[in-house]
Amino acid sequence: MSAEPVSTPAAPARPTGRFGDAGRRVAASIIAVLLALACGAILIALWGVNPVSAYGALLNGAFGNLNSIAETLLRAIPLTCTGLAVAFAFRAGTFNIGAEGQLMFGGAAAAAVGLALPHLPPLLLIPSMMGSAMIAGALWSLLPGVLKLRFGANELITTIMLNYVAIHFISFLLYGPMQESAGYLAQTDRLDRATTLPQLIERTRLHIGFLIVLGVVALSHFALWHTSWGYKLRVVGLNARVALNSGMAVTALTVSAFLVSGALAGLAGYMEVVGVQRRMIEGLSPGFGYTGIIVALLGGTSPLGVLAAAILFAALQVGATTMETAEGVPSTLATIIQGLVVLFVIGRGTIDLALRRRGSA
Amino acid sequence: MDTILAFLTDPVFVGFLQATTRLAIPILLAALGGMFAERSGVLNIGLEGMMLTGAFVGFVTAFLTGNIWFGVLMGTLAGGGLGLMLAFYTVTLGTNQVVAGIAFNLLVVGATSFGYRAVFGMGTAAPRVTSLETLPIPILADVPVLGPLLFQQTALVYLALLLVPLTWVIIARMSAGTAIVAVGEHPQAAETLGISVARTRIFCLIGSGLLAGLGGAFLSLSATGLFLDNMTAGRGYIALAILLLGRRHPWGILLAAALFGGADALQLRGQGLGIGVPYQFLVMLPYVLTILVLIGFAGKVRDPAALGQPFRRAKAE
Amino acid sequence: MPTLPMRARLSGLLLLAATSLVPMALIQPALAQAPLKAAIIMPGPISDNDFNAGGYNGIQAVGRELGIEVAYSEQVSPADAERVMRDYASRGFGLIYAHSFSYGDATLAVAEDFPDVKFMTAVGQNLTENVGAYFNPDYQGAYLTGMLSAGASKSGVIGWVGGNPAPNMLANFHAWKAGAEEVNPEIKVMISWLGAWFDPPKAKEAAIAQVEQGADVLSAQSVGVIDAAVEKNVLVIGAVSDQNHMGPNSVLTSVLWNLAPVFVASAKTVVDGTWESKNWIYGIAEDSISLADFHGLDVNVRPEVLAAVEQKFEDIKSGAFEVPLNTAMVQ
Amino acid sequence: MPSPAAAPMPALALSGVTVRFGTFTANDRIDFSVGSGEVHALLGENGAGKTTLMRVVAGLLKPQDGTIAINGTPVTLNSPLDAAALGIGMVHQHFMLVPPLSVAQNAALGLPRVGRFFPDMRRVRADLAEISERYGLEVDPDAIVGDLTVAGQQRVEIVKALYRGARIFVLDEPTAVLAPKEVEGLFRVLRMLAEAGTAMVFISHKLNEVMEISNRVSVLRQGKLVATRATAETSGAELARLMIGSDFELPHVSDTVPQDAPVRLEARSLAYRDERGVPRLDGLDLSVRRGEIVGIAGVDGNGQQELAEVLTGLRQPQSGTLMIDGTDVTGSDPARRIGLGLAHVPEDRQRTGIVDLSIAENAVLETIDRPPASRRGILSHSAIRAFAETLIADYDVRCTGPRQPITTLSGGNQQKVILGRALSRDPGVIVAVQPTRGLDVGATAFVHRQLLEQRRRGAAIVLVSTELDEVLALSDRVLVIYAGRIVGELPRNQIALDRLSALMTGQAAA
Repeated sequence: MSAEPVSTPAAPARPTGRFGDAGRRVAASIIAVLLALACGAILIALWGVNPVSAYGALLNGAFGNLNSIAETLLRAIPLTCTGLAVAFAFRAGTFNIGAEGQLMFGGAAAAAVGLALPHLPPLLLIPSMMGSAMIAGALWSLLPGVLKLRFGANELITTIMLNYVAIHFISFLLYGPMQESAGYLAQTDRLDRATTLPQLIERTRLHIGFLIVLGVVALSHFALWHTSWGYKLRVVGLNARVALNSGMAVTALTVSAFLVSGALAGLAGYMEVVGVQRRMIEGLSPGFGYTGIIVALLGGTSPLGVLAAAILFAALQVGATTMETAEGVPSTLATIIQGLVVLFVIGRGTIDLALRRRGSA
Repeated sequence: MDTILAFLTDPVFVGFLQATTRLAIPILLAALGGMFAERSGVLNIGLEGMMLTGAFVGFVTAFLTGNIWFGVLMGTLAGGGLGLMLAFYTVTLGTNQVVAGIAFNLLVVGATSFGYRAVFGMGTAAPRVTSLETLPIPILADVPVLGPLLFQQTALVYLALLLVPLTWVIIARMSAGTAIVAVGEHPQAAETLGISVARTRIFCLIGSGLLAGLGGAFLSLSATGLFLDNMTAGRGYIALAILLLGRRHPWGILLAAALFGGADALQLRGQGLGIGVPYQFLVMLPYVLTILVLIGFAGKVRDPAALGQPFRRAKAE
Repeated sequence: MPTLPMRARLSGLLLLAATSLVPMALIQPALAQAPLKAAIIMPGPISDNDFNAGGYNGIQAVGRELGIEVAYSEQVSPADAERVMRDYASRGFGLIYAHSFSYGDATLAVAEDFPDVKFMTAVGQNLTENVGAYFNPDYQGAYLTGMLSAGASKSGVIGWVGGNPAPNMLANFHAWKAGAEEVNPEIKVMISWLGAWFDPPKAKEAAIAQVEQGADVLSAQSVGVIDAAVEKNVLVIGAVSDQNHMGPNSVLTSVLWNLAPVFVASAKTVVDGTWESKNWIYGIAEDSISLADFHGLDVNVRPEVLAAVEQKFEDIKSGAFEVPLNTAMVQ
Repeated sequence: MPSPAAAPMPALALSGVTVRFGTFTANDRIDFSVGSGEVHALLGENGAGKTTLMRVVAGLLKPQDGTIAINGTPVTLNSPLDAAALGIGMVHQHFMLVPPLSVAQNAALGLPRVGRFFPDMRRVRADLAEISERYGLEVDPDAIVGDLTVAGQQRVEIVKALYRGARIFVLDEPTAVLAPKEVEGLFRVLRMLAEAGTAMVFISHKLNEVMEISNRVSVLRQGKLVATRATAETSGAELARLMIGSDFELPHVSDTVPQDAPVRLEARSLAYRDERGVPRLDGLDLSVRRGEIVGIAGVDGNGQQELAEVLTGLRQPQSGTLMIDGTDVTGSDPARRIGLGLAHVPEDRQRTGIVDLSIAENAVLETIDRPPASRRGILSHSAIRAFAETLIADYDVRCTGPRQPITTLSGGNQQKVILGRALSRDPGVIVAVQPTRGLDVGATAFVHRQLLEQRRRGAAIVLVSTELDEVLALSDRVLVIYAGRIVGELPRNQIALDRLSALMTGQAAA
């Protein structure tokens, strides 16, 4: 009715705090996934493979047996962490596209501590590795935070640029001061058994890091919905002026969101280092930080939603490699399907639009 | 005087200048594209995907038809097509502009990789096309500094460089340009004056895609003669920073892109000299420099007032 | 998404010691004689005309010559390697080639859980009962092309461009440099890293920068360098396959990798039941590393250097000369 | 209602225009006309329906009933473009100008006749210069709009409308953004326009300006047109009475504030300049005792909003001191002031009062860090819900429950939540700004009762409002703010409307 733009305070996707929406959102997400799979089926058919058998392989690869389920959940660990990282930033009204770099710093810090203090009892060592990873990620995320608050530099741009700096700097560390004692590969020495996390399911790679992540999801859920900090964070993200008017320390809250976001990305780095690689390596992340953005959105920027979305994407990625090996369909199809899922989710408005058009015609 | 001239015409320095331009051009084109989108109020994170689309379609077309310029054309148009799709999301549906852009980028990474295998099969022989050749412009090419920068390049570089004044004319001198600025700054005002905000933004995003697509085609058809998965390697994201650095103005963008290209050309030459700095710090140079300049400029660059905000048309009820 | 596509080349280092320590594997005939299936996983795209293409050709040769089912997975990141190998192992593949040194840890972990599956890894730091290693020392070829490069260079400056300083890259560079210095002790050798495995436009620029700083012979260790050589009209050394078709007047020769002999030989032993865990080094002596045809470009090389290269080739083959292996970091 | 001196064929004529929002009637059968060369003022308090009527004329709102005629021809206005095409030029309070563009570019924006591709800017500039000169408008066609003063931008709006062929001007509170000197300049221009035969609707609630500039004046009250007068035949006093309503009565509040009641809020010499360096508060003094309501009366834009924001800590004054219950809070942030018992009922509900969450979550915005809403940082949802339920019951919020999103409530119910949130923590000092803006009669009365209840409880209340009847009904003392200064103080038993009007419009010294 008015000429005012439909404006939300900050750019991020408008997270709503209402449970009433949740049901509809879940339904919409499921429809989006089905539509994306349908598009994928067309591509598979064009490739000359029977989509049913291809998707059968995908499903089998993701959930077919205990090991594939374990693999899917293992892949969901870093995706959940980076998804949460982006979600917290979203909630506070900022963008964190820098999770990739924060993850690398987290991984490097965890490995450094693990290698420096190998004789610490595991009960001390594991938390200090995890802690240092989270602190390293948080510190790296503080940089764009400070640049934004102090200089007004757009965090969207600085986090992207800082990812490159991070990747090259870590490369320097891994070819330089942190390189394995053998001196060959861009990786640290292998971490001692004592530093790594015990297996969760025998004869699979799934480690108790998954339980930790479940705990982090629960904690995030609790923090966001059951603490005054989370409440204030949401208010700042929705309307910073109201927050200020209500006596909230907006700057401190924004900084805290950057820190938490970075710490969660750092945690993803820790999980990959101790749970998968058992050392810090150059190519630690195949884009977890970027996929985290999509995971956060698909999960409606709520921790439980992020967990669900992370498992979905993990299943797609894990299943796709099986689909490739078993049916010869390129695994990049999974990337296409992931992109399409998001486009169908945010394209929900198309249906409204079509109805509106029909209504006005 | 003679020594200065000798330096300015020294082959190494001349090569540095030429390389600066070559390295700057794809980013320049994408940033010019981003300028249209952002001036009209739409944040275009999809530049990366548009470039990759342009690189892929351009290469495939050139390879299949044997006509490189047809490839350039099709790559450009394909980028524009992606711009139209992004416009459907961000303008028509009013979705979050960053999220839509990132989703398209993801889709394009998968789609080009898949498409490449679909077109060329699962073989090891990477097909190539003969990339464009350098075409020095007589007389002008011999001018110190400017000659190597501007006049000892491929035809596509000349085209790209011509687009700078052209976009400037559009933005600063044409009715369309003022309309774009109006839409980005005060959409309600534009709408009351008879300018369609939606149509303007859609056209800007298409233009954005055309330019970024051309930038991508430059990578696969002028800078090299091949396509590899994800070969844009983040240049579309860098373009966003260059765009900001250039204050969303064609000449500013030209300077900012030259700065970035120059830093990159410099670090590649620094490596060859073996100056004893770990190479990673040299590789970082363009990014760090961009952040530093960005900080220096931050606060002085004002975003278009309506940037990032979807617009809903006011209608009499 | 700006991810760094991870490509790594194989390296077979610290192998001899490991090999001698490994006891003879117990060879037991497989129970149900299902036909062998072999798979390879690779870090980059098979269309790279380079390292990954080499692996792909190797596994295809296995399929062709032994008539068995083969499969491959490309662009497998280190985070995915273990899973993909587990996937193959659990689906009845009896022989798996892990074609990147970043897969070393993953291979060992999977091998532990699948004792009946044979693994061939590109990095042989640790061999176990069912993990062997293969290595094709392309640095042997690099030594020869280093000699050729120095012999062809008129400016006395030659340049080498690579992605990241991985050990096989360093081995290649040092051998190339040593070869060049054997011919011309005064030679100046430039080196540039891209900080990325795949960025052809940047690789081309790095090469152009070297040419403009005086280099007139290049070693192409990254996609895009040959394009620069063609454009700048200098000579260039190709890698993996005969890359002369990319620049008939520029690609002096290429260090050919042929992984087929080592892949076929190792697969054969698995079929026979005679496979043993060891390091399979197939270099010049085994015809796995060789130099491609000059396509007439040898006129650019001083004749005495050509003769020396030929002699050196024979010496390496016979074992009279051992190319020094050096993987020290260069700055 | 007789409409004297109306031209036989008015340039713009509305008859029977009715606009309803749900059950609320914003414009009730309005008849209104303006002739060529005439300035017809539309006077009324906020919420009287002036803006709604203006939006109808601008083509932004379609009336449910009634007709609009231009030069005698009935027209339908579907969009602002239709209105512009028919020669209606709007001068909005928030200018429809693009700051980074030049004056000429703004004027030519979207006009096909200046060139579809390359606008003939030389001609545009010449035309603008000619128009500027004709009306004495002092506009440089090459100036960048963003660099101009507010008054300069307003002149650009007028020149732009003229250039685009406007013959009927609708000026929405054009003086609200101007300094007194600038107002004179505007009036000179309006007179010139009138001489040239332009019809003008002048919307305002400033009596003196209306008296000075208009030929006729129509008064709106609660959506109805209550009177149209020839300006020469009326007086400020009559218009004020018409605006406020003849049924206006001073409420009978028997008790008075004891002279020895402690001062709870004290401001000394507050000075505040905005970003452009314009003084908005100019050495303002204010003190409020326990159990006292101090009303701040004044014409919009005389520093009320800045005063409220300085009191609540959203802005920091350049000089002056501020004490709450004897504690110096100068320079402290809103959180500290809230901790000391300050409550704020903000002016702009949508932008500064509520956030797109549930009613319950909005109810605890300011108390979230304290029990019972949270203990040691952990929220107690049951306590929050219980609190919200009490608030809903106590303040009669019409809703489905505490979980209902607040944005789905009516303005009145949103205001009740805000009020309940602020008052339920028994604040010592309350700053209420336009607390009943946009509310219906019932909700207004409710808000008033609540404020009086807080007064009885012992709170010190600053009531900032442009609604005179509200200020008069509730205040123990009325302070008149003009140009950022308190220019007069009237105890409740000495309030005379004429005197108040004179003070408010700067026509009388204290």
